[in-house]
Amino acid sequence: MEYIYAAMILHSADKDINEANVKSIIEAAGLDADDSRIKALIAALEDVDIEEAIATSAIAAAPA
Amino acid sequence: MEYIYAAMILHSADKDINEANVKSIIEAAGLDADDSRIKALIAALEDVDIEEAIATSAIAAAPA
Amino acid sequence: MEYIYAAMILHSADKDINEANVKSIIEAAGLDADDSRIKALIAALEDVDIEEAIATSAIAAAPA
Amino acid sequence: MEYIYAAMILHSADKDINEANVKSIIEAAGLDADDSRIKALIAALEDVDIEEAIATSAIAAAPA
Amino acid sequence: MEYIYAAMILHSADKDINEANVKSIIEAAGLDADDSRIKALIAALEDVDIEEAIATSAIAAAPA
Amino acid sequence: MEYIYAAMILHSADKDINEANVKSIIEAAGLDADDSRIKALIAALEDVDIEEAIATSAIAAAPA
Amino acid sequence: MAHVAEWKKEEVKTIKSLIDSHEVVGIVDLLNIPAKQLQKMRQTLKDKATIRMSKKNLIDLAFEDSNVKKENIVGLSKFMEGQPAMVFTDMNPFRLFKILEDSKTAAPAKAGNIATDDIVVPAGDTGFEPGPLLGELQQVGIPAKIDKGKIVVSKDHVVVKAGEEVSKQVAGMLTRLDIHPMEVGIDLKAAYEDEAVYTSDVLTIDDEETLISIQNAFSSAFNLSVNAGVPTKETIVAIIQNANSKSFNLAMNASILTSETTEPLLALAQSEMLALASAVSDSEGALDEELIE
Repeated sequence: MEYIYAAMILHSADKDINEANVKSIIEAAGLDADDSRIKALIAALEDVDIEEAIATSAIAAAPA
Repeated sequence: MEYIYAAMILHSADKDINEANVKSIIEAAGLDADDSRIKALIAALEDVDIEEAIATSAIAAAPA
Repeated sequence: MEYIYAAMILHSADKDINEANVKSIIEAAGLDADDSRIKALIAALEDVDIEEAIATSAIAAAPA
Repeated sequence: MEYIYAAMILHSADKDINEANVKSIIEAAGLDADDSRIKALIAALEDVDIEEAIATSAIAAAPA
Repeated sequence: MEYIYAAMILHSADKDINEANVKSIIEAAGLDADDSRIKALIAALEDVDIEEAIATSAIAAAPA
Repeated sequence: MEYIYAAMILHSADKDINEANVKSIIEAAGLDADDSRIKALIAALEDVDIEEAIATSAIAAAPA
Repeated sequence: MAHVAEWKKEEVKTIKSLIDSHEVVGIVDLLNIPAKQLQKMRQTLKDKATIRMSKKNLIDLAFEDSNVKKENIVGLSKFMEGQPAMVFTDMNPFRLFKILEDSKTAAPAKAGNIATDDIVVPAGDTGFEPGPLLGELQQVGIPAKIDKGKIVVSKDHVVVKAGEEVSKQVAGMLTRLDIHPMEVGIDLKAAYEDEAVYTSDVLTIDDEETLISIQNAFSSAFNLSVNAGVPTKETIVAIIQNANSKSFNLAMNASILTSETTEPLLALAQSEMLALASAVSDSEGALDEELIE
């Protein structure tokens, strides 16, 4: 989830979610940044309304 | 979510979920396939039993 | 479920859910496309608000 | 929430959640780190089991 | 049950649920139509909100 | 659901669920019968024991 | 400091060296702190913090001397009140505050105490036999009666509102009822670290809020991962399930027969039929015998 959290930091700080920014956060956390995962993250988020995606529950409601 | 649906088609067709197969489905849908997203998906699916994931899913729409 | 997944790919990619598109996805998955199933799929989806159908839980809770 | 997300990155990367680490993530995100907020976060997290907090959150973590 | 199903077909096709329509469905199914039963059903349905009645059906079909 | 209801009428009337029978019910309801949907219905039902499907899906009318 | 007594000089020097050798300096008020509790607190903080009482003017002198190296430490001065004392520690000041807060204990109310929260006498059995207590309770407005040979408070009653003073009569009553509404402990008024003075309102940490923040952070990230289709090891199963559920919903709601939906759709048809049948079951002749059973 590190990459997602990195995107969330940038989102909540109103910063651009781009490769360079995600990479520097990942590295600041002491991790080796995986460029292809970062690219995949950025690509996936491109067309997404992040605010909405965050607010929409991703879990199927279990039938009681 | 296109990439995951592509994987689901392959799974339900009993085909190998690999980069080439996912890519050709994505392209057949008229989309530009993003290699990094495909790689990330394949990597994530490696340790997952799709059949089991489906079986344990409470089938229901996500509550809004 | 392959045909449904194909429709889901097209829907999430914002592409037209028509026979040609579904067929090329099914074939890209290495399956023989069954024209009549595709036609049936398209016909069934014609009057359906897909976004709503996806979000509406199809299974009610079991009565206690 | 940036500070919490910074802590979550460190947690999910299995790194020590300390002032220096949180600070470098915050700064990597292009933000001015507020020392007092970081200190408050670290102090607050000392009594909280993040793993448990996640497990008891409405969204149960996917079974590993 | 055939009579009820006949009414449901008409309802879901947005057609008028009247004696003639129910009768022709019953006969199309190769059955002898019982006029008095049809009359009774039509009369009974007059006070029923079919949509609502159907919606109270609780299904707990576990998809295998 | 019209096609499925049609199949259920035939099933409960102990009639053969074939294309011709389904078609005449659909047309008796004043609808244009879509051959591909009928074919898909028949094909789908081929491998299914309707009696069992009904019985094993825990069905119950919701308590009023 | 020509006229200053030698012991005072020594004291200032000692304080200064304590300041210089610790990251964090806090100010507390020990007035009204029972000796026993102070003893306990010192025990709790052993190895982590040192509490040192002194005279306000000597502390001020030490602050002024230290201000060269620890800029802004004189800012602590205005928080000294009552019987001021210093706390020296290398702990994060928020942590220090929390430890002090968490070690506060309940104590009986005394006449003249100001209630920090509403003081409530809860409904229930007081354990007392009928006697003069009943009248005394009623006198201060507590709804009480005799029930099964005991004095019973019939419902929760606020005897002192937050911010109000506890009267002698009420204080005595609360003590007899074994209600200890006051919190006794050391208040950290302010703490200094690294040129900053933190006041108690800043230092307050809400555990519940921390927990909620973590959970929100996790849910938000989880939702984003699943809804945007960014697979991670924590979310891939949910992503599959989400895709499957949505597809299943579509097939069911559009009545599309597939390997997974044929049986549930048949069952649904039957279930709907039964539901509709039950809606018309009061009308004679509307149902066939099979359904009436």
